[in-house]
Amino acid sequence: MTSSTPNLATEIEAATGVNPATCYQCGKCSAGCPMASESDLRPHQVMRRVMYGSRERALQDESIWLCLTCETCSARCPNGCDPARVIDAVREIAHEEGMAQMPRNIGAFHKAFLEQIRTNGRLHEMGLVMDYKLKTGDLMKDVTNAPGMFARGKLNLRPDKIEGVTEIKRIFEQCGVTP
Amino acid sequence: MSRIGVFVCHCGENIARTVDCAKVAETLKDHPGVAVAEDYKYMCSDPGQALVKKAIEENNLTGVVIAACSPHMHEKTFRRAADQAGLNKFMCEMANIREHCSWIHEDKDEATAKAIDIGRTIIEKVKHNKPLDVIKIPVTKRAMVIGGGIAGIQAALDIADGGHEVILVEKEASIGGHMSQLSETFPTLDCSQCILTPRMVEAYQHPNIKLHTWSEVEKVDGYIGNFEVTVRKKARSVNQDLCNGCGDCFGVCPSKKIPSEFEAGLGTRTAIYVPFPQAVPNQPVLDRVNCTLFKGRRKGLAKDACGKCKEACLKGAIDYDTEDEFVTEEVGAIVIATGFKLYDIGKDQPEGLKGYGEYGYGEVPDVIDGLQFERLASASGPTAGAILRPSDGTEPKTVVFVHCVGSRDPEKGMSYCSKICCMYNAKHAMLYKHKVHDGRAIAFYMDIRAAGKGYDEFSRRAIEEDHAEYIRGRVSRIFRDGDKVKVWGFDTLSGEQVVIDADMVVLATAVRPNDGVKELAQKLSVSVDTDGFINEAHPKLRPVETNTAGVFVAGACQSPRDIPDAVAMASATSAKVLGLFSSDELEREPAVAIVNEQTCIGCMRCELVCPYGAIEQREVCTVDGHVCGHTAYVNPGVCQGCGTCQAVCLSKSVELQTFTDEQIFSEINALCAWE
Amino acid sequence: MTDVTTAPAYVGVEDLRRVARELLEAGDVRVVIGYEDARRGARPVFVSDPAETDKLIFDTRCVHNLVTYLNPRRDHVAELGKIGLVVKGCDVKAVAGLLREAQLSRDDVVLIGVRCGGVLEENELPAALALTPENVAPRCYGCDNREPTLTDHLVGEPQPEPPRPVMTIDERVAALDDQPLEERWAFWTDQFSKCVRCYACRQVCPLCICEQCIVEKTQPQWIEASAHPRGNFSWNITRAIHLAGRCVDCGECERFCPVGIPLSLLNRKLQHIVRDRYDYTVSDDPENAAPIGDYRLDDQQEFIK
Amino acid sequence: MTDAHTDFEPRITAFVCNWCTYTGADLAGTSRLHMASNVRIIRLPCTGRIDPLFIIKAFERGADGVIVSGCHPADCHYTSGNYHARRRFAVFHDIMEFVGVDPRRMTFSWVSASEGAKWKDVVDEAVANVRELGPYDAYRALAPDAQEPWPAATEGLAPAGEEVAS
Amino acid sequence: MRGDAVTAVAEDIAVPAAEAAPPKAARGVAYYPGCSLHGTSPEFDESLRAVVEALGIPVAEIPDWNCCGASSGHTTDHLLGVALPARNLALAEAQGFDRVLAPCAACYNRLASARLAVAEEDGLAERMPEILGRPFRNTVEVFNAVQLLHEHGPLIEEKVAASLAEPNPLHGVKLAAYYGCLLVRPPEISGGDDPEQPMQMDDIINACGADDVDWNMKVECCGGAFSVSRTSSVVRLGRSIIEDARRNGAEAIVVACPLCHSNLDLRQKAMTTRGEQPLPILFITQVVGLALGLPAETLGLGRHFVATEPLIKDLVARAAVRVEEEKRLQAEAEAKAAARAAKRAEAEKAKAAEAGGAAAPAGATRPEAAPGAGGDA
Repeated sequence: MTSSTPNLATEIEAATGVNPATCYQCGKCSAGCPMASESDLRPHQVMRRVMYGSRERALQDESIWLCLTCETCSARCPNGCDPARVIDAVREIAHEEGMAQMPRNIGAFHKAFLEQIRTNGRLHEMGLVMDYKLKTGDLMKDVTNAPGMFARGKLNLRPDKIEGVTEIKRIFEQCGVTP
Repeated sequence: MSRIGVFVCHCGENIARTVDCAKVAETLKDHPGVAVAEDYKYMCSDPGQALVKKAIEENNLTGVVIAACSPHMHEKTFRRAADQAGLNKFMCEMANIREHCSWIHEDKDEATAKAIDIGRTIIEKVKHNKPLDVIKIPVTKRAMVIGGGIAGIQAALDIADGGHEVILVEKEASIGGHMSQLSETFPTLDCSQCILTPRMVEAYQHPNIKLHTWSEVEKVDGYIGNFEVTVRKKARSVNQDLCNGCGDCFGVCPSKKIPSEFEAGLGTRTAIYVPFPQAVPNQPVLDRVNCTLFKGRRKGLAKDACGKCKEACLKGAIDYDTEDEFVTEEVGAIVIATGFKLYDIGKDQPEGLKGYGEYGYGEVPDVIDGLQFERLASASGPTAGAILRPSDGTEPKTVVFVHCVGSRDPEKGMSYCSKICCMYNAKHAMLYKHKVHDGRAIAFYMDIRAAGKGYDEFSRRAIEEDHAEYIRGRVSRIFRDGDKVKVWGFDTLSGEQVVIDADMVVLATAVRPNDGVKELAQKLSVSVDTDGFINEAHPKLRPVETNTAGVFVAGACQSPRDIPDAVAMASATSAKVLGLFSSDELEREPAVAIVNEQTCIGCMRCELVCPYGAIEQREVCTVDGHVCGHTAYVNPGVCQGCGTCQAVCLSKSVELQTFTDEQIFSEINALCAWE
Repeated sequence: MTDVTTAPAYVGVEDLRRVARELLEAGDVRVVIGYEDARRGARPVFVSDPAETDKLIFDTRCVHNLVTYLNPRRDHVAELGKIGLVVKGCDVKAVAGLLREAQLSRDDVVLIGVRCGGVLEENELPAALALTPENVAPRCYGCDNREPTLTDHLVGEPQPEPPRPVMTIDERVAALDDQPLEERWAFWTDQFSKCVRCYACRQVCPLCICEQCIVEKTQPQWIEASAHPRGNFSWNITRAIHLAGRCVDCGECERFCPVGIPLSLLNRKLQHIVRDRYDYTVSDDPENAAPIGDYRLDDQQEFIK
Repeated sequence: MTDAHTDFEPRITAFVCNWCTYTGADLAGTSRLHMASNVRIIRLPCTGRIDPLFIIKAFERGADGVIVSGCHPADCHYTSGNYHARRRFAVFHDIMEFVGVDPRRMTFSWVSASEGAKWKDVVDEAVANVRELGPYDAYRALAPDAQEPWPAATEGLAPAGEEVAS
Repeated sequence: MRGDAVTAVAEDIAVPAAEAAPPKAARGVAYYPGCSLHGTSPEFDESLRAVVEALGIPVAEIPDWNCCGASSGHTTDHLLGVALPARNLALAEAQGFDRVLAPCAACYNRLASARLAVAEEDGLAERMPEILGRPFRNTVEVFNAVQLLHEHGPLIEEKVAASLAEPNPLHGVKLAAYYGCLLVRPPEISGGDDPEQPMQMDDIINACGADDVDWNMKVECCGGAFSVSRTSSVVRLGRSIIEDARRNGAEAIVVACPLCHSNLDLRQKAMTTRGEQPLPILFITQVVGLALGLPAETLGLGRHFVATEPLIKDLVARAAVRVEEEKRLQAEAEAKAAARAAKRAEAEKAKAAEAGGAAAPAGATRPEAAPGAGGDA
């Protein structure tokens, strides 16, 4: 067990208004978490790490990137600690401090996704999927679906770019986000 | 002109070290109205007190000022001395020149000057003290106990054994409360009814106990020693003088499918019924809501739709036309013992609470609560003690027990621990395992709270000997899955998700105050906490008193309690009551407010601010007796002497004895003698 | 003030007279207290003879708060028998106050409400003037009760909002608030030093209800009775505090003050205090309990250590 | 400014409730916490008993400052006296400030029976504040004559004395 | 009826109020389709537009709307997660709308959450205009397709009842309403519906004449966010949903979220074991469309991976059978009635035949008793 560093908790509280100390580790969040079986840090364990665990181990854990943001944890938390919001914040800090250990695919997806928005203002699935495949390198994945989707008019070839793209770029800068 | 004696105490060196006591005495001697002023080493010692008494007698003093320690220290001592010397004890006051002077200052001149000021101030006050008599209130030596559960029964028995009459009021048809529903009791697993029933009978037969079952408190007037309580005896439709409890009536009653409250809905009863075989009194009541005859009458049928019970009753005890009656009881003390009810996870909730949608809002069959399990396990229960699940009557092979359902769940509106669940869950797990040897008992808990004699050993036994599986973690979801009940949990200790296909789930739902407690509290002008439990007067030092003098509290209506706690509290209240009854009159300091009816205009602002409801409006009549107005009246029995009424009175028409305006005014005046 | 025009006749005065007459004829009331036109201006009048109800008027000169006649201190008025009273929206609040403090029972009085669009500062004028920022009674500005509630009869046409006075009371209070402490002290002690202790302010106040006023209490004598600055200070502050959360802002105290102490500023300040601290405004609702005598667990206490 | 009145010893009257602050002051004594000697305590059952007139009267009689102290909210021995007092004090505090009385001459505080140390701080701080403000000449200037009010007091008190005798 | 009231103003909406501050109130609702409805789920867009038109609810698409960022936006940066949706709210605001319709559950969730965040987190309200580079007062309410249709439940019922031209194909079909996460969580945005046991979609389904299914997975997550990046999880979660729906007798699952839809529809093959009848995944708008008798192609029912034709064909067939059955029953009833009439006539004759016309009361009553007996037959 590494020396506990409470300042992560205070950081989180400042960022989210959620006091991690209100988590009494009942585990109800993890009991309902759809990804609990796939991740090694479950919501209540993230809360625990945030409170007492080593900062690194909290920020560098892959699990926080396996969160579906389905908010089941927060909705059912008996003590109102909003784990979902805390996990969001942990991800953010991890990202800023370059500690993010997100699974390649997921990272790539988010990156591609945000790039799409930044350049077009809207999402262009075709572009997204292409970009994503280039980033992940697994070009064959889902190709089986592409024709089907195309046939069903679910894939546009051309992105529809909005007029306000400059505004969108501004927003990204203002928020200090560069995909 | 008043003749005041001033007595300055050195308190050994405690005062004399920093205050020149002789100088203080000397200076104060010259103060207008002072007859004698002396200083002495230990004023509180016998010779010291003798000195004071002597001075009083020799100079026939009209008032005494003891310049010494805090009144909280020795006021009583010196007032007694004054009294013995024939001076009304309320003409004696303390000037605190120790705690408020010698102990907190170093410079002798400063301290001495201040001591003199303090002396002056009190002298000026004493000049306006009035000889007062302690207030004597007659005490009616009868008690009322509200609630006939184990706490109420215990309190009633103790008071009755103490030789005083007790009126025991129970809103159900029988006394016994929740304890009569329990199968076995922790931590000894002895049969609940076996230990309770004798007590019920004892209470019933006790010459000093008068029982009002099927009754509720309607109205409360008066104050400590002199309460007047109106009790509503709900129409029973059965003449208790004639009924011999033979039971012929419910034998013939056609409506047999009414869910039984006593069986927690797992069994049925008839419309005319006794809640359970050992009921006390063993006399039925007619439930008019479900009775065919009364349904008919409500529909306005010309002819009565039924009447079987009346025909069946050979004693002619049944009378369909009885109505609620009201009896007024005069009592000197009241014990509240209204007990608890279990939180219900359903969708409809009272203000401030939420239900458990994630647990199916109580609509999933085979998800029951603790009391229902008690009935399943009870030999006298609907299944004669066999653990059979409600939906299909089969024996559940996997039973999940969930702790803290509602308790410690601020999001649902209850942040407190219900205290008894850890123990009765352990008990349930054991009882189940004793009856179903090949079954699995799985308990989801947050913490095991087993503080109490033999408690932790008991809960360990459930795990170690009866092999109940204890999993630390709250449950996220409970839902019906075919003929199973799915339970999604998490074992926070092994760090694994746990999904269980249970046959039955038992929820340890939170302990809530009983219905109607808020209203009752208002009638008694006692307060309730945010969760609706009765507030005690002091959380540590006055745990069974309330903020209304003469009203006491016992059992689970004050906070979740197990049987031993409830019984202990009950006996504590009876000790309080017997103490109160030990003298014919109550003596109270005369520090009460008195209204000047000459100047009071009856705006009743004082009534608004009085914390004790001691103030009421009184009509003023002319000589020929017709009402010509109204003024406020302070009930000296209820007034506690805070003086808030006086501060809000615009015309200064109410005066608090021992802290009158004149006293305070002259204290303030005296303070401008500063040099 | 030359360009000031006389106000158009009050539409509804006929109804007013009719109502009064009917009440008297039917014997529902023994006397109607309203306003009449005297040579020097409008003044209160007691009418007990149905034939004389034509005396009754209502116009911008009817500044008096007649509710003061219901004050228990004037029980000789009550002795006349059941009263019919002409009330403006502001006056009604005083009625509510008396009801609230159990000084009046609603059936002791029949209220004849007059729709009011504001009144003049000055009642002693030969004719009713149209309201202008110069002559309007400042308290009328922002009136929230131009349609008197709580009444048994309501007469007159709906009235327009009164004009904004040259300087509103709030503005004057704010101006004082902006001054440094010492200047406020200088201002008020100077004002209070003028007080001659005639107690007119108290006598006309519909809500100074005490039979024995604190200032007349001699044992102890909290407030020095003789007219010198120290006693005056304590008297004026006490009078104001006693009306905290009760004052209906009818302005009679100031209007009657022979030495012109701006009492309405004190009263208004207190209204602000209870409004800002306890979100309370004196209303025409007798049920609406006063802020002093009530409390909330989370009342502000920033001034307490 | 601060040392402007070092030579001057403020006169401060304290109105305290019997159950919390008076007992807290006792505790300060038993703990031998040394504090300024400028404060004179008047004991009352409850802050609920305290009428603004007390404070005015104290100023009239030459106090340079006052302290009003009682039980913390929810601790009131009489359950709600201090809540009612809190409202009266708030109104009084604001209106006095409005007519130009320096609020630093009026210290309001909650001091519980266990807060001897807090009582010392309240006292010392109040004394420091008032010392800084200087003697309350502005208020004394309101007096009908410059003479020391003490004789006035006695003569005011004499008849009362009779009454007790009778 | 509120629906009609809104139709009346339908034309005002044609010219959206010019962007100006302060904007003058526009009537009807602003429409925020979101990327999915333009991309992977055009059928949701199509069916929605068709239905609102049929119901006479005026909607106007927000010009130049941008992606709300779901879900990468807020998973990466809280502020960005608020700012992107906020721009759209600002646009609608400028148009003078006070409500925005966001059918896509993900978009709805983002827009609503953004609105909440700006309202509650201190400082955000002040910063937003700066970040967006346009005025923003956070005055616009957000609601989704379910809430919209639920509001018009009575109207739907009415119209369904009215369109008796051809029988309602949905009558009696068992549909499982699947809400997923985004419609009900966080509870603050669940629009008054119960976050654990929501019923609004179920109500709509019943209003359409179909039967809602009482099942367990209504609000469990389908893995939406990972539909591309972590299909394994999606398949695991989706399977439990499909299985539970099937176990509880659902003939199709109804959704209001394009993510849920593409997961359960596109990936269903991977979720179901061979030989199992696949469960069609319908958008709630398509269900309402069918009930209103709108043609399948207008509702984009051809665009699904799990073919909807078989179900629809089956439903139509069942409807036809039902109609036949009803016809037959009616015919029978008439026949019986006729028979009875005849009998009575005979009886009359008999009576007439009997000399001494004193009719035996018993005789008179007997024929009366007959219909009862006939009824039981």
